[in-house]
Amino acid sequence: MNAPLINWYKFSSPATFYPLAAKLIPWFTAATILLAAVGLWISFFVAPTDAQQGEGYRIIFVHVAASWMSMFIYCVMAFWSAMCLSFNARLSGMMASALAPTGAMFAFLSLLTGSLWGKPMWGAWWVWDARLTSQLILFFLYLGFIALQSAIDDPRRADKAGAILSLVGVINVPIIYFSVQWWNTLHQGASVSMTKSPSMAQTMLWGMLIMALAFWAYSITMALLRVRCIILEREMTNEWVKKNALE
Amino acid sequence: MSAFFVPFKQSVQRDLLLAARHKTELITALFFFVIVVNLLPLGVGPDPELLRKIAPGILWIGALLATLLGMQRMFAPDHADGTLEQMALSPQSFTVLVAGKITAHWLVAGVPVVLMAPLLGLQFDLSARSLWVLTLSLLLGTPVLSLIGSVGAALTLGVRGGGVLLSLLILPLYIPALIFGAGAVEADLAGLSIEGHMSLLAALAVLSAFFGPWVTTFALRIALE
Amino acid sequence: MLSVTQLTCQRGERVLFEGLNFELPEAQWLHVCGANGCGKTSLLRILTGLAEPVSGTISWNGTAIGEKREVFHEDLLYLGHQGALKEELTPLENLTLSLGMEGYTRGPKDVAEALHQFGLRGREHLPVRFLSAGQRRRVLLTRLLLRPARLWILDEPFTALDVHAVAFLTEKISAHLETQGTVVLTSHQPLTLAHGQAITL
Amino acid sequence: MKPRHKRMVLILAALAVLGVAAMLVLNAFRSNLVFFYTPTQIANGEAPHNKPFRIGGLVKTGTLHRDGVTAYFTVTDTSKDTIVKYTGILPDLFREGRGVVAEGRIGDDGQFTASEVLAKHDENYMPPEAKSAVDQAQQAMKTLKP
Amino acid sequence: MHWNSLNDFFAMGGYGLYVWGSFGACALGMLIEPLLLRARRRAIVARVPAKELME
Repeated sequence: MNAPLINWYKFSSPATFYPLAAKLIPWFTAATILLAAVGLWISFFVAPTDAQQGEGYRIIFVHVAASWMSMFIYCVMAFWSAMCLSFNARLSGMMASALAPTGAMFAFLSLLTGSLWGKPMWGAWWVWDARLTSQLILFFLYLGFIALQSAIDDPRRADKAGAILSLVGVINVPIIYFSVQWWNTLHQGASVSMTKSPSMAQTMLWGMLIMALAFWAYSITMALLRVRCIILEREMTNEWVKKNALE
Repeated sequence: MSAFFVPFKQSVQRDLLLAARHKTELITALFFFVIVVNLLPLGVGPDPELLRKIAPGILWIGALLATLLGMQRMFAPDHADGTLEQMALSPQSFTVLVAGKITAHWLVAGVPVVLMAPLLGLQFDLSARSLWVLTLSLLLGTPVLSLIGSVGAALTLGVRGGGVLLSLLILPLYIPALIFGAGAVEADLAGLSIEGHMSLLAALAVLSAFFGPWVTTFALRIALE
Repeated sequence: MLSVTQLTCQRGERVLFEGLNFELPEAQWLHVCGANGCGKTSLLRILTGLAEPVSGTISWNGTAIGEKREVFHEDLLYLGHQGALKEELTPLENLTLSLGMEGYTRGPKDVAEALHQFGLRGREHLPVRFLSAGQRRRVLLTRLLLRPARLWILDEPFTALDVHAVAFLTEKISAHLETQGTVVLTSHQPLTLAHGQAITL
Repeated sequence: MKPRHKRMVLILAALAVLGVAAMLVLNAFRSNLVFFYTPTQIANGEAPHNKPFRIGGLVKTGTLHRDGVTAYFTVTDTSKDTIVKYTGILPDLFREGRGVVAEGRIGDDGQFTASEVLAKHDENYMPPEAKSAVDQAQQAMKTLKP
Repeated sequence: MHWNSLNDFFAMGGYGLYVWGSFGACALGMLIEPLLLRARRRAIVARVPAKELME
């Protein structure tokens, strides 16, 4: 057999992934701190004041990053779920459940920071805009995934059931998004549409991208930390855990 | 073809017979629908103009909740007494048997709601044309509700707090059906073409009719393990 | 022929059995023995394909059971702990419906005849909720007479049965073996049947 | 049926289902579910001929006049205008300077005859498309003027 | 650097509450999550030797 295939299978075993994750975590932690520091510096000291929104626009540095991550993490979760169902690999299911809480937190932060931006800019904490509504539903989908997994005792069944749910969800997310958009358009429109993009200054864009990268590194760190916890919880009786993992 | 229709018919007939022995369950969904739809005007006041405007939404949400009511019992009794195991081990296709059960749920919970909706629509002063659109949209939409709900029912089978969990899982997935269904009636009230909404609702129905039983069967096999 | 290789079963964190091997040719039966909670039911469910083993393979006549599931199910009759009976239906309705879902049509006369054989004369039209535990068990076992299958997998078939019913069932099992059938069963009482193997978990 | 044949049938059925669903979605788009045309698009000849469609924008201030039960007003996205003819009762929320969506068709005389006029439910709001159309038009004017 | 004073920086041109609220919420969430995970890990590690002693 060819070597890469064997390697792949080797790393997809929890026993090998556990120490690998331990090696990766410091790097991603460092990346998170570094990128967040640069991102914060740009967002408060380098990026100029926005002509229309004054200083209030600085919220988008965290808001956009959180929104991107919440959507991206759901897609990654669905990917691992597909892996879990098609290859019956234990690690894939663990990865999916390790990602969910971080994704849910970002979905919540995106809603929270969004409404903190909406109040001064739109004059309302919440409008039934397509973006807002579908983001809220994404948050519910995360909650459903977490609730389903925590309600099932058998971890193998929890993994598979969660995998089905997240795959059904990922097919539905675009449908929900477009349906909400159409629904919104037939009635009164939101007073401000998110689609009007302010032509963004270069530094603002950089700040946003670096912030997004920081959130990205943070999510990976959290997923690795959590997957290590999950591996320990599930494989506590195995010999390798007793020998190696709990030094 | 008979490999499909015979077990399908058997499965539908069986569930209908069981439903006929549980008449209260049959009536509960319908009664719930009538009550919920009639409570809302009491909450928002009797202004006919306002009521006509919110009628599509109210009727659709009422239908949605009424079909949700019996959803958890779609597989739970069969799971509890071992019938589901026997179905999974049947030489007939499990997916077809499951499709039969979903159809039976629709016939018991969905169809009465569809038939009752125009009557309730009269209370909201909808025109004859809008009543037709309402009935048609529910006729296309309630199967979608049963099909998506069956996935949730299978996933939460035998799980702690299944009922609440089921609502949390599937209500977000119901949103497109709700929007296009109520949207069709609203479009008709506004004098617009309903074709777009109906097409999308039909697309949802076709997709869920094909993939719904399949995903449900998959989830049921996991639940039986 | 039912053959099992290197079967391992795990429930939660506990390994129930590991590396289980056996071969069960035609006209033979297997007695699965063991204390409560040692994995008898789990083994039976794995043999039917309902549950997935952690590792190992099961094949029926040389084909893995998951491969041609419907062909295997044609040959398989599994009766579990649970009755698979609907309380509100009569024994006659219950059996007709469950046979129907498996693709077998039996007239009410045949079904009633089989119920009589199991000593349920006069109970055919009584809803199951009025029957005793032993009678319910008999209704379930009546399926052995109505549904042709070459492999019987029976989980505690003798539970709640009286002496007559036990004798009748034993007779039916040996008749099944004589017609080149195969039986896997769990039971706590010793059985007087020829051509048997036993495994203890 | 052999398992392989069965799988083929299933795959074909799945493709057929996806095809039907895609057709229905496309049909929904074609039947003009959401979008309305702006006066600029109509002026550019993008609007369909002899087929009903929706037009959206603002009612130009001072252009509404009535001729019996027939009302004439101008819908604008501030760069181009379209005159709309409508026979019937205008909705209560119909105001000059506010957002409006009208459904109708362009006749042989080149005039837009509306069969339905919809005012926005909330006076303070404007449909996002109309707003962005207005914004775009203003942007275009700005870049053109100096 | 376009902040004239520290006060100016915290006021954020009148949007202080909203801007600092957003950044604060994110910082809070992103600090609590690793702490929760550390607690979770400690709980597991504490449980394992106890289990081994029992067996």
